[in-house]
Amino acid sequence: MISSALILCAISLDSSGASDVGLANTSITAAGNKADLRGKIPLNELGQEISAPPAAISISAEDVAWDAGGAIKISWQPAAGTTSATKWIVERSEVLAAGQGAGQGPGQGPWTLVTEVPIAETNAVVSKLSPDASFFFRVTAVSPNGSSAVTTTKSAAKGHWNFFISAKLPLFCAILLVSACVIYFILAARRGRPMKVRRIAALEAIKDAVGRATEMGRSILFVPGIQDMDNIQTVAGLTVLGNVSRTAAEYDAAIEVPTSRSLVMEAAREAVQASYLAAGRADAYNADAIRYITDEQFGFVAYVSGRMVREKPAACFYMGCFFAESLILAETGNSIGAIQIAGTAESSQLPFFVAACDYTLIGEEFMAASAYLSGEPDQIGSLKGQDVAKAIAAIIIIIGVVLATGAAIAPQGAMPAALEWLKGVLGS
Amino acid sequence: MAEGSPRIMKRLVPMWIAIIAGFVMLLSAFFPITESLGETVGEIFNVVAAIAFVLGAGSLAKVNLAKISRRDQGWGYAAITLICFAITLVVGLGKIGVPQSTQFPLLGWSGEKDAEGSIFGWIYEFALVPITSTMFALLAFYVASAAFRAFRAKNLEAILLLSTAFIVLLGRTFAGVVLTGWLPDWASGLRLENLSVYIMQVFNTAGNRAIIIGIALGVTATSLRILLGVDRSWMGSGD
Amino acid sequence: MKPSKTWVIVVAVIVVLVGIRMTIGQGMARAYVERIDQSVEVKANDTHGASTEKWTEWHPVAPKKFEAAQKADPSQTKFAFSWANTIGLWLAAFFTLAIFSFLYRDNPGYRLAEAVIIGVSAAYWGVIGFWDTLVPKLFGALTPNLVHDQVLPSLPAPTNGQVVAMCFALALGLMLLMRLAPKGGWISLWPIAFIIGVTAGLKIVSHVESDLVAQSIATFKPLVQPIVSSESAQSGWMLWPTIWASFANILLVIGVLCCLTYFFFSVEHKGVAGRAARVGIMYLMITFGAAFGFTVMGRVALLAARIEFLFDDWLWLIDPAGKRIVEVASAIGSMLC
Amino acid sequence: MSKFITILEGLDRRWIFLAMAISVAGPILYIGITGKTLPETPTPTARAVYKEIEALSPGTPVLLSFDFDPASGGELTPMATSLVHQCAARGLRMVFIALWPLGPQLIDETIKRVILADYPNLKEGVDYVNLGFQSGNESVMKVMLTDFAKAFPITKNGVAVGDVVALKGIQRVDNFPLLITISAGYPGAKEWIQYVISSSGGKIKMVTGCTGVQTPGLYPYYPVQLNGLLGAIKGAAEYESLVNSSLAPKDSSAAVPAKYLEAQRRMGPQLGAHLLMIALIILGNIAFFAQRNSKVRATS
Repeated sequence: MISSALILCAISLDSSGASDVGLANTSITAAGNKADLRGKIPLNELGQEISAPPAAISISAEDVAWDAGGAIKISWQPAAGTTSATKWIVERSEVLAAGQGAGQGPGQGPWTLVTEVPIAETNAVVSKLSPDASFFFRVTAVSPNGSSAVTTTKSAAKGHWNFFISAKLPLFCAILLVSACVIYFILAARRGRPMKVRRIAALEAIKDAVGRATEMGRSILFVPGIQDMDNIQTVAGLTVLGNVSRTAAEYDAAIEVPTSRSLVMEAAREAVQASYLAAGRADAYNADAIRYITDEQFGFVAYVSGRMVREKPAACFYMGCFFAESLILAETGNSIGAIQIAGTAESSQLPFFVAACDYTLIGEEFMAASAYLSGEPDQIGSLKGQDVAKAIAAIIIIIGVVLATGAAIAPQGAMPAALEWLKGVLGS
Repeated sequence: MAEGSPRIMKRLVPMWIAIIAGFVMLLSAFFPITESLGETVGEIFNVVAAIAFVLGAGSLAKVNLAKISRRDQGWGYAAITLICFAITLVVGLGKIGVPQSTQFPLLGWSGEKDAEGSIFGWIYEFALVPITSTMFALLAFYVASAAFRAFRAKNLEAILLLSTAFIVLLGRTFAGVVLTGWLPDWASGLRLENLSVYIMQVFNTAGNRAIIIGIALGVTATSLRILLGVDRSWMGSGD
Repeated sequence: MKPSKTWVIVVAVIVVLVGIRMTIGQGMARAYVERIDQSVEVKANDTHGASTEKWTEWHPVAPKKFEAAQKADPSQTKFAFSWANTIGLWLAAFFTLAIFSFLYRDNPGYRLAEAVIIGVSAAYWGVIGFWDTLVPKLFGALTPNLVHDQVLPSLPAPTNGQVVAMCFALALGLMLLMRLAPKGGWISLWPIAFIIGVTAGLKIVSHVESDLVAQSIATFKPLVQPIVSSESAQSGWMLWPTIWASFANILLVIGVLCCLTYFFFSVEHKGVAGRAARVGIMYLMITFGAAFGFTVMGRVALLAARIEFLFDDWLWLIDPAGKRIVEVASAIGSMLC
Repeated sequence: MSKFITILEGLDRRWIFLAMAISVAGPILYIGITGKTLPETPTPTARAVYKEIEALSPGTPVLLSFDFDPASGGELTPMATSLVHQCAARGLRMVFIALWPLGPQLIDETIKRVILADYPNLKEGVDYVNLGFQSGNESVMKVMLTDFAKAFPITKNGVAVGDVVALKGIQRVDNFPLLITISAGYPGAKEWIQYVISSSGGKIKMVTGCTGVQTPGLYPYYPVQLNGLLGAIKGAAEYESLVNSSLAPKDSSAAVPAKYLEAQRRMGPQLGAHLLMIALIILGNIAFFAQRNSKVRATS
């Protein structure tokens, strides 16, 4: 009962997998090629069940609730007793109008392979079915000796759309919680509640670095990372650029921004131009100082390091998403004696910035830099909100650790269940 | 600049575009009908980024042409850049020298742009690859000079930094096996190669995990500041 | 600026050494190609009849094959010396040395390589963007017949959703290009605002889901982790592994909490918080030290690859892949062994 | 001695560069000429990669994602070679994809180096297939979660994936029991874990070979979300020796082909460079302490 030549091929492909077990590695390992094995293994030499495996007793298909829509769960009941079958083949068919699909069951059209699952499983989820159409499903057990009779669903099933993806509810709540913390403190700051934040040396150094560049009559180099605008670090880097360029405009220092993406160049121009405007220095803005170099990572680095050696900027800022180029930039900057301030959330590059730069903003500090630099109360307030969210995360970790410890010491008690519950609530 | 409308068109409209687009994307993840919106927007982004290349190319040409016409110092190099740019663009877009594809030999444009025999492929193999990978290889030298300068036992933190690097360096080569391979089995945990694995699994995991959690919160807060219109420095700080 | 005397000497020494190498044994840095005759049967359809398309391609081949073929039949035409690839090889070697020379100091060779790579790579990525993104995605949706008939016959027909999305993308792109127009350049901030908003919205979900929640859950480690002997479950906890595993978990949990404390913005690093933050910094320093140590490995491998290129493909000194019949290296090798 | 210290303090970094060049070039020449390599003892993370692949029965589909470019080839090409070598020897159905634009070429090179050269009976489109590059980074991964054919509609050769035998039964990415990624940065192993492994609910296992820089960042995911990890050239060399020793015919003493020794060859320059780094750190500290002592003496 095999419906197409393609499935035949899949079965014979798999026969090698089964014979791998049955023949205890006598023939496959050296060959490593299934094509050679097709038809080569005399089935009777397996010394096992020669006939085809028994079919599934019953099969049902139902819509998966609260999913992304279009998914159907198919469950079946295997025949009792052991079997030499290795897997189930699941197929589907659209519901056809009467008269079509001759030779098949009523209204059932050509069968298409949906998936293959190991014999031990008794259900499969089929997703991304068109939610408007109904489908029949059938399963076949397959062993090296052949395949069983098919078992087909009695009625067609439909994967309905749902309004909300319930599996994502914990995630939704987590985002809501973090957002609530941040928003609460933004509003509190707006109402005039004083917000204190600790000092971050790297951020306090920014003003000094810009001032020094002005004194020395040299330029400032600002690299907003090498990724495009769809990376949040680039966006964070540009918010820092907005603040730094404002200071530069006030001090009348020249700022240079080489970018490795055209879009970033355009966005950086917008940010810098508006900052010069806000500082009342619209005339001093030079669009060509913010230029696209190349998308190629190391082409970009070749340019920037050559430029550094020739122009000798007094201050270098690296704020954004960096990869291997971090150390080339920072070491070149170090060799020309520039003040260097770096910020990135790319944890693999932090060691190099820490080793070669004067100041480094580590991960979350970089993300907070724009808020710090702006000095606006509501932005500072959002940092406080971030801290509260962090404290909640820490408390949840502590609770989880306590539960896990209890579960490890007393595996029979209530602790393991509590731990699983907590993980479930968090969406794991 | 025109008066009146600019403030709305230049500040308010972009701000609301960002706010609406952001919240739509945030919420779309939770509803089946909109779940795949992120993928579509990803494709849109790629196309916009590819179109934006026109702007980048324009900036590149403008800056280099200005250098040449002003006869700035090093204007010859600017000319080389422009010539290389033009040649690569022409042979790449024109698929010059690309043989027919074996799948669809009748279609003139179906060959791989960097197939064997194409000029674009030649440029890739003999200019792009050697220069970029050598640039990358410079890191081996910079790693050494950075280590010589920065890894000095100035304080406790620096001692931890340099001794960890030391253990990992030793543990990840044959030298580690030679130095501590004689340790008996019951003390095998102290062998350098094992020690470096423990450092990775315990300290490194802890440090990185905290950084990752912190960044996740930082990203959420940063994004929220943008989406609430609190942080507008991406379109210029100030009002 | 004239190149200094030192540079003249260095370059002269390299040229002399390379010249000597060229004259010893097989010489160096030549590239060969093999002729591949392609012949494809084209089936008939509405627009054209059945035909057999034939053309010739030249693919790079190891020098050994050329030499063997030449030895067997000096008039063979299957393998040939390739001027294009030989020049390319020398060019690649020059660029490699030029970039390395930057380590000494900035110089005309480096500036040349830099100028070339900026031009070449900017255009390279522009071309990639055109053929890999604009053609299949934008043109594939808006002018499907053109793309289908000329470039990608197997590209599936676009769905309505794709067409709408690409129209929107085109509109955003055109707004961006308004920057080049004499008037109305301010509208280019709109697509940028759209992209920034979208990025911010999408990243909240992905970071909270996979980083904040998943990493917090991963830290739910038991502070006492009993390791039961696998041989006999009766023997109870194995003492040393249990102590070690528990110790590792305790260190891990302390580390995560202390490092988190370091990142608090609204708490000064004083008192208990200060001490915890200091422990956190220690963990971070160990993290950074380990990352540094691991990176050295990768960087050295990259340098090794470049030096192998110079020694193997250019100077023909070593031959790890067995591409040639090498007599210089094997002679030295037998001496060393 | 004091003169030595003075030299150390004012050491021009170009001398360090020269020392590095010699300590890498020397071993390359020596190993290149003599052909001797250093022995390797595999660590658990490398053994785990080997075990995960070995645990699959022949014919099982595996997804191999080449997310790197030639710039990282020095570290990652040997991993690609050995991974494909083991998969081919095991008889797995290999589906190659790339999320980096330069990946497809590297896939072709690896196929040429391993499959075409040593497993000529494996058929393209049946036993392995190269689906080429798709732009979009993690959005491609997300598409794969729901519809694999939508993410990769055509093979690199332009054949619609519906017609590819090697892709039969592949509806979503979780139809692959094992995901093998070779990763040099973004997008790479971390994104695969974030977007695919964490959403697949444990259905897919993942092993990865990555650059040294990425290794520390991936350890937090091992062994729960990530089942095996090859870190840098050392990981590559360990895994390479594992694969070589398991695949070598027991009865013959034929030499392993040079292409399967690439990583182990690279361990020589690695050793030279590491020893130099260690010497530099020690020298740097000698200089530092000497300087501090003289300062202390001067002030007192």
